[in-house]
Amino acid sequence: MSQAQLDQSVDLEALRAKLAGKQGRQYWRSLEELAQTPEFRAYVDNEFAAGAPEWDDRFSRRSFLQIMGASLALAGLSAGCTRQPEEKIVPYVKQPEYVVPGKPMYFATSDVLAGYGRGLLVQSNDGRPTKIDGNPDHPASPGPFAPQKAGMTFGAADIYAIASILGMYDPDRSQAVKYLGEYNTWTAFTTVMSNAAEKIGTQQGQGLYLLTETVTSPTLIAQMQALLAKYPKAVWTQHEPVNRDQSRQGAMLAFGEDAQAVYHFDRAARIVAVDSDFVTTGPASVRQAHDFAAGRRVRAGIAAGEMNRLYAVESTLTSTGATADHRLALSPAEIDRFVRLLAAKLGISVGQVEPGAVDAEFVEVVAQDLAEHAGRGLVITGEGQPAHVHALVHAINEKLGNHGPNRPIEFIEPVAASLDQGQSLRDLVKAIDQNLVETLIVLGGNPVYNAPADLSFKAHYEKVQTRIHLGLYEDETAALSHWHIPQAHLLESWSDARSVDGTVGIIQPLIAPLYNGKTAHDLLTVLLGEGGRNGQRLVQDYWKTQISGAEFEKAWRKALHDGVVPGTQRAAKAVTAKAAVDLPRLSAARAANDQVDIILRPDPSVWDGRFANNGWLQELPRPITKLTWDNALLVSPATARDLGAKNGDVLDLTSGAYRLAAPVFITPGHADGCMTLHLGYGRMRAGHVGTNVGANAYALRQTDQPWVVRDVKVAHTGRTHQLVDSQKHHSMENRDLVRGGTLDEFLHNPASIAKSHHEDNLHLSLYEPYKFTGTQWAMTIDLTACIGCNACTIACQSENNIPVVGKAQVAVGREMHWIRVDHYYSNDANHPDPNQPESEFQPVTCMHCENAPCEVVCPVGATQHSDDGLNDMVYNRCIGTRYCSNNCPYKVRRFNFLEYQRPVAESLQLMQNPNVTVRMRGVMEKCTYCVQRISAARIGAKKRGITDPSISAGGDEDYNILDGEVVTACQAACPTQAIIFGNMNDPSSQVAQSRLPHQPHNYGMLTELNTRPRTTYLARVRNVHPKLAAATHEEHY
Amino acid sequence: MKRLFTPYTNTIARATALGVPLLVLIAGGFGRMWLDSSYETGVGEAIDQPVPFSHEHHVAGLGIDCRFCHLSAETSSVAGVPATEVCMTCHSQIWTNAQMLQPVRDSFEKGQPIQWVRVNDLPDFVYFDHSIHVAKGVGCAECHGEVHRMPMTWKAQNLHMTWCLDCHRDPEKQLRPKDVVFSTDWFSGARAKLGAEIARENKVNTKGLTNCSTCHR
Amino acid sequence: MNQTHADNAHAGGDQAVTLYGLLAEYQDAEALVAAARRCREAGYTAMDAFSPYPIEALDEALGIGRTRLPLFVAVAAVVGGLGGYFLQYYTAVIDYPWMIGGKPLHSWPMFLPITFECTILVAGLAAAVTMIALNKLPEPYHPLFNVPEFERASQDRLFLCIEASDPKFDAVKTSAFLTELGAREVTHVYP
Amino acid sequence: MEMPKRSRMQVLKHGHDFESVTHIVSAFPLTKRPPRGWFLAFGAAFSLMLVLMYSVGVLFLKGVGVWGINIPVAWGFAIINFVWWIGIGHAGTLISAILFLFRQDWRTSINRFAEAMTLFAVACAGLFPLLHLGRPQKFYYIMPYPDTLGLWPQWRSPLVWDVFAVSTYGTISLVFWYVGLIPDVATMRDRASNRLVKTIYGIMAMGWRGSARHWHRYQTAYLLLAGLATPLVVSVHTVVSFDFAVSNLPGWHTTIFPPYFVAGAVYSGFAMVITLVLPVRAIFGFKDFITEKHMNNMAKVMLATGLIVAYGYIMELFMAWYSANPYEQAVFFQTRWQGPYAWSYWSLIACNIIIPQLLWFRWVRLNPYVLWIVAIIINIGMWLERFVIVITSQHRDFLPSSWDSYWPTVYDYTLFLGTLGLFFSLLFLFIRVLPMISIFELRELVAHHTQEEAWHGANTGEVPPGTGAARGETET
Repeated sequence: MSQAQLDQSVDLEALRAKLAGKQGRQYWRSLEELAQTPEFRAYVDNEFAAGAPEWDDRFSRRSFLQIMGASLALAGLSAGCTRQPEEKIVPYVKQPEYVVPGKPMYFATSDVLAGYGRGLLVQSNDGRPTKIDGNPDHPASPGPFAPQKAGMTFGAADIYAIASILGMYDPDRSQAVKYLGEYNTWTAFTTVMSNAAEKIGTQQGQGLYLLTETVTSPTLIAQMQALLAKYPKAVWTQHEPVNRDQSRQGAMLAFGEDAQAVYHFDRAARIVAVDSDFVTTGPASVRQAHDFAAGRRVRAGIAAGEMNRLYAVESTLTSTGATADHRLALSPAEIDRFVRLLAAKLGISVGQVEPGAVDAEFVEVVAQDLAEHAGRGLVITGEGQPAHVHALVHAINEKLGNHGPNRPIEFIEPVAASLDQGQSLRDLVKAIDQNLVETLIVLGGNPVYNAPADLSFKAHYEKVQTRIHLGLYEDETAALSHWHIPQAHLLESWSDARSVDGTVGIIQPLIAPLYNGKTAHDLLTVLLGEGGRNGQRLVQDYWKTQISGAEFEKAWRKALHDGVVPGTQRAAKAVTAKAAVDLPRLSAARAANDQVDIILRPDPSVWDGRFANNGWLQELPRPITKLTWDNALLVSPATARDLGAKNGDVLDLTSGAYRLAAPVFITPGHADGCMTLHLGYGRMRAGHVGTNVGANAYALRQTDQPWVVRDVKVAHTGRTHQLVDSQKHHSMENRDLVRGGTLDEFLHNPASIAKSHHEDNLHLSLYEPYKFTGTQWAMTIDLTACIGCNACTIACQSENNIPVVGKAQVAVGREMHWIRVDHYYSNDANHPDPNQPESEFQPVTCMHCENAPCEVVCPVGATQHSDDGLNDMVYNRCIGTRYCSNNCPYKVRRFNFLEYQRPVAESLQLMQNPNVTVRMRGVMEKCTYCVQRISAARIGAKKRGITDPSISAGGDEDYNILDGEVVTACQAACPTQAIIFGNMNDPSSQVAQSRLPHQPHNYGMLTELNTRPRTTYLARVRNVHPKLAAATHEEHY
Repeated sequence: MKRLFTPYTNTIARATALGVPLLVLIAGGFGRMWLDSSYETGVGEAIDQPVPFSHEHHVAGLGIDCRFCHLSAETSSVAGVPATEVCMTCHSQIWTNAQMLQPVRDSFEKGQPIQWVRVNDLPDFVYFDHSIHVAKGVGCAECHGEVHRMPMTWKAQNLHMTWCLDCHRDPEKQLRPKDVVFSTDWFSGARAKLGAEIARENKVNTKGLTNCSTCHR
Repeated sequence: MNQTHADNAHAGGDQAVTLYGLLAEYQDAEALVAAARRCREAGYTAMDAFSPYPIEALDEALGIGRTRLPLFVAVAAVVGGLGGYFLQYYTAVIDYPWMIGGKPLHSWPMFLPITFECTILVAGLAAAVTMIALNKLPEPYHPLFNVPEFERASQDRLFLCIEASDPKFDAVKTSAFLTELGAREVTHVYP
Repeated sequence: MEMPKRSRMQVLKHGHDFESVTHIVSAFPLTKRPPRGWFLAFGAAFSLMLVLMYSVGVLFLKGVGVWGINIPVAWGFAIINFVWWIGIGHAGTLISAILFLFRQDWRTSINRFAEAMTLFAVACAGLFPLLHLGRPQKFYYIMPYPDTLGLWPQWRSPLVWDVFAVSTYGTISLVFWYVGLIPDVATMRDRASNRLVKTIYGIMAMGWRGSARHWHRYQTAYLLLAGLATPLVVSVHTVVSFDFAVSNLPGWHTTIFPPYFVAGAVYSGFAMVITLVLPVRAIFGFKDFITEKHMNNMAKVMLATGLIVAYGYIMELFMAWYSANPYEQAVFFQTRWQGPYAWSYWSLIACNIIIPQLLWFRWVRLNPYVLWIVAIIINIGMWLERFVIVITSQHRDFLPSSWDSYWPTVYDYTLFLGTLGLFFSLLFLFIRVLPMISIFELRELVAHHTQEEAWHGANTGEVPPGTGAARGETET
């Protein structure tokens, strides 16, 4: 039976049998080699025939001659001896005194996700923002655990924050005021509005409706209140596709009042995540991941109690589940049951609950473990769970004393206005039906696209007399509006925003609006009849009212500099749960074989769809599936077999009146009897990148079941859709790439968990090994900490001008990411079921091998070693033999097969990092350890060195770079500090401390090839509960 | 029948047999020389500028220091080309209605920058940092030549990689005392000896100076 | 013989000066070799034989010594080999030392293939060039080409030529001698 | 016709004299107007060559991305074709040089043709290292020359060795071929009637006149060239095999490669010679010069080299198993045997090992039609061998996460077909203007025969010298 058939068949029995044969940990074989399916070939073929969007391949008769010419002309041989084209120097007319040409500057500001602010530190080169990092002073984007000895400190950030730089420069952004689809002017709009305002004023705002997304900006709220005071009858509706309605109702149920939980994972010894992807989803995820990782820094000499333990119970495999020490995959209904069982075990009255499909032992162990760590436990549930589950979880935490000051969970007044957004949108629609809505002003957001299907918002919106839309794009809503006003990007705006804990971050512009966009503030000033007040004044004036006049100037400047306004976080709030929660009866399990629950979740790349036109995010491989440029129905192998569905089969989903067709992607680890579909795709008017990508999950979404659509009928359409993933094979083939073991094993013998299969790790060579003296760069990646969130990949893409190549090119295996996060499925004695394997993440980037195989085979010396241990890549010397890639065992080299960097738009050129060469067609590229940052630091250190007495003239080096002076882009972005970089010859450096011999569980990948990689890994440690571990646990990857 | 070849064809035949390879060699040699010639490199060619700015006049004549206009030479990778403002500091007082300065005044009034033509143009994949060279004692003149003799500015060196390497391999000959780094007419008979001292003083160390990543990123 | 008269006429009298030599054609290889040997014994030195294919026996018969060609080739081989190795050594160790794959600058085992190729290349070219040079080629014109029959020397006929420059040469006697050695025909060759 | 065995197994049929062999061989290049067949053949080949130009044009305008290559399969058809063509280019010099050193007189009537084939094959092969570059306009970076960058080639790279090996091989083969041609060109000069043609041949002949002194040096030089070319042939494919053997990729990193690449090269080379010579022999009436003996011997050489190649395959497998190296074993026992490209591996085994065993049978060796088909199959098999080596090894190497697959595009195929066009265009031109068989060496054979006859009396099937019988065949 051929590999192909073996991979394609979903015969679990066969797989179980296979696995039964082997003892120890086996890595799981991928279900399908995408490449072997005929439709793939068809796809690729016609991509090449018809021409992918990246490069048109159809030739006119004239170009035929041109081609024949080219074949004779041997493409510009004379290039070697011709002068460069004349270049212009354009200096300032008046140079701002703080600007030093060629030196980057950093500004603190904030961006907003789901309404909540997160701190940013934006790098600006000669007035162009070029790179985004987290602001370490901001609670939502924490910096390193240990303060750096020297150098600039960056905070962590998530992919949305980092990629928002591309969002700002996006040439598809709407660039002009439009009225009825025709170009118009802001002044025209303001005059019209002010006239309208008068009329509205006479009727006290009767008929004026405003629709915003979740708002936490104090300034905007103040403006709104002013507006509502001026027009008492005006109505303010809020709609955010990803809101906190469920949590809110949960809190109501539990405490009788709304309260918002703030989680301190660093205080928790035991964590139970009930369908909550707290490490990568939501505006607080970076903070949460950071705190979570603080409890998992497994280093030599830690005590047993110093590592937290995470139990994850979820339907769809998320980063949290993949990171968990124990994971249980349950369908939504079963999750409800699990929580009840857990509550019951902890002595909370939930009535009679049958264990059903839930593993009783698991519940038992979790309950006991939580009880043992009462007050240091944290049970968290996600927005996707119904209110009563939230309530139960609150009850459990209360019972265990996990609430309260300095406990893992603290409650505060909700940061955003406490209202049921579902209800408020329903009210708006009702009002439209009653013809009450004369003017509807949509301040940001895209309700026509992302309102639940059952409201048929599109139809209603069109009934409104005057429709005004403020948005970044001419999107679905803009298309149906009378007035469309281009919105200024947050990096172009003055504003402010509260983070999840209430802390206010000031938002300041880094560049004048590229497309003269306007902010919500601007628009409101018009309504308030105070037009022309600029954003800065507005925000400043608001804060004058908050900070007493005397030290305002100082405070204001400090707030701008730090990016946060001190002391603005919400005060803690005491809550007590009611004795009992009245629970609905448990919903029945799966009704019929052709019916499944569809789980809707914000997408790990495009969120609720607002990032759909962001090429970086579209091409970013999704954390588990490694899928790019699509969403899909994620389904477990078993359920896929029940439904007779293969990867790419398009299924027809029907839930009452609502239908949707979407392709299937088989994902081991997903709960049976349900499928997951991510929001944010199927955009009709997103832009060149995001339009017509994937299936629009909002078409199934309903106000009464926003996150889980029950009993959806499934039918085959017979069609298939090409799904493209950047990693085709998720089995480790029993190779010791990712190594690890349990905490017990680590404590007992740290080295054992990093042991290699191959005893022959001797470094045999014909030659004397090279002596690496002085500064020697090295990187360590902590596999225990990695949560697979992809922040490193996006940060690298932004820092190193890495191109987006498009779906067709990814399909043929030409993605360009310099650092990728490999994902493997694994089974072991504890997880024998190939339907429910464990997951491993492994970030892979250039290893900067001391014996680099790539260097030896390059005929022109385009890649060679530098004295500080870098594997240099010289693009302008490369002739593109691609031999280096063949000889790279880690396959981290990337090749410009086509002209990927062809400037599509001037704005995108502005975005590029001036310190990194833009690669031309036909050259190889790869991770450089951010050599541009190293060079900058070295030059600085050399200048210091001249006067530094500790450096002698005859010494080995004339500089001394301190630990922390060089921070790679990936390292800076990583929320869990899984990436450590520095000079390994400096014994006090973090990286030296993270290598052998200090960390016995440090290992290099494929060292049996004698490559001597500089990038090494800390083996993954799982804090397994002894009761859930198999009796004999001989770890053997 | 008529004979196919006449006696002198032998001479021709042998001449070609020897001559052709010879010619190829010679042509190659000339080709190589041409690459270094100023025809190819443009060394010594005065370049037209929107304003006929004379370094000769400002440096030799008025003795203005390089850093007065090229502000960031000591602090940043780029030396910086002066903002119109800087020109106007003087030219708002003197030569206020000189015709040749009209573009400067226009620029200042309209806020439109002057578009100078780059004289020393390194390829985009080469990253040169002025500050470190200045700090280590490499004088401006080492690369920019005797600017005080240039009525119109021209390229003083061919800027070939080989030329960069010469200095990166053995910098001492190009080093000079701190006080004369910005002087373009400084001369010393004993540079070799002097250079060695300065190298010690500034802790010049050639380790890694010929690594690719020192100049290419 | 009328052929010869024609030549005299065209040469215009004073033949001793302008005559290049006498060309005798022979039936087969054996006859040619025998004739050559006899001429040599008779003391002729400035003579050569012409055949459409190599005839080893002629070397001995005409007293052709061993050629110096192999020597040239040997020298060329050595020069090529050393040159190839030096090129690599100089560029990789002296001119611009690169740290490649943790290997030493002078990683000689990896220099050998090119050294070998250079040896062969130079030696091979030398073999061909010296052969041509020693044979004084190219020489598109040669007096013998004036003899119409001679064009069959490259096809199926065998010739022996005694040059006028030979001290023992005498147009009449030599011609007679060649004929008595079994020549089918003896032709006067003029430049 | 019925003939006693001995005469059947001659390298040259009896009854030929100098004139007859000269005439038969030189006839076609000297005919005023070649038959329509030649024009058709050449036209077909040339139009294929236009396909090559188009494919190359697209390549230069768009970049190597028009091919199916990716990461991890960064080398595709370009390298496969390169190795295949180079391999084919081995028979010529082998036949001329090695067989010459071993004094195998049966080389005589095929060496000229085989050498020409070598040159054209190398010309095709030489294209690919250039075309497969991401930036072909910078190919000269590989050459050592004093540039303005102060940079040199990186001598440890097998690709640089390749450049030297292939260019040396090309040059020496050309020289060898030309030296061999000189006396024959002289013959053409003297036989041609058209003055222009005469002059051209005359220039090429450099005034060769068959002087005994010249012959003496000539033969020494030829012998030395043969002596030099012999190790060269071996070295070239050894170096080509280094491209793979020196890397660390499982399936490439194998010490058996040099010998079995060389054997494979000879294997495919002879296969190609047979593929081309058999039709030529029939069309141009060279049956007397290229006899059953040639077919027999060439077939035997193929059989022998084929067995060496088979040994190579088996050794690879054995070492993979014996080394217990998981990556090696994965490549051979999973990827190649069961992987998505298993079909290529098994058909390669069929083409290169199983089918050629037919050559054990004498009738197969002597039956031109069967022999021809076997040769074609071997050509295909050898191409598949390179496909297996290049593609299967790359598409699944150390990290399963980077495993991917390779599917050639239309531009991969056109490039391959195009080079076939180039090859045959050159071949047909050669046939048209130069003697396909070394005439003066045929004369040597004739001379030896006449001696033989002198010693053991008259022979069967004798034809009086110079009579029409031999010439008559040229009309066919």
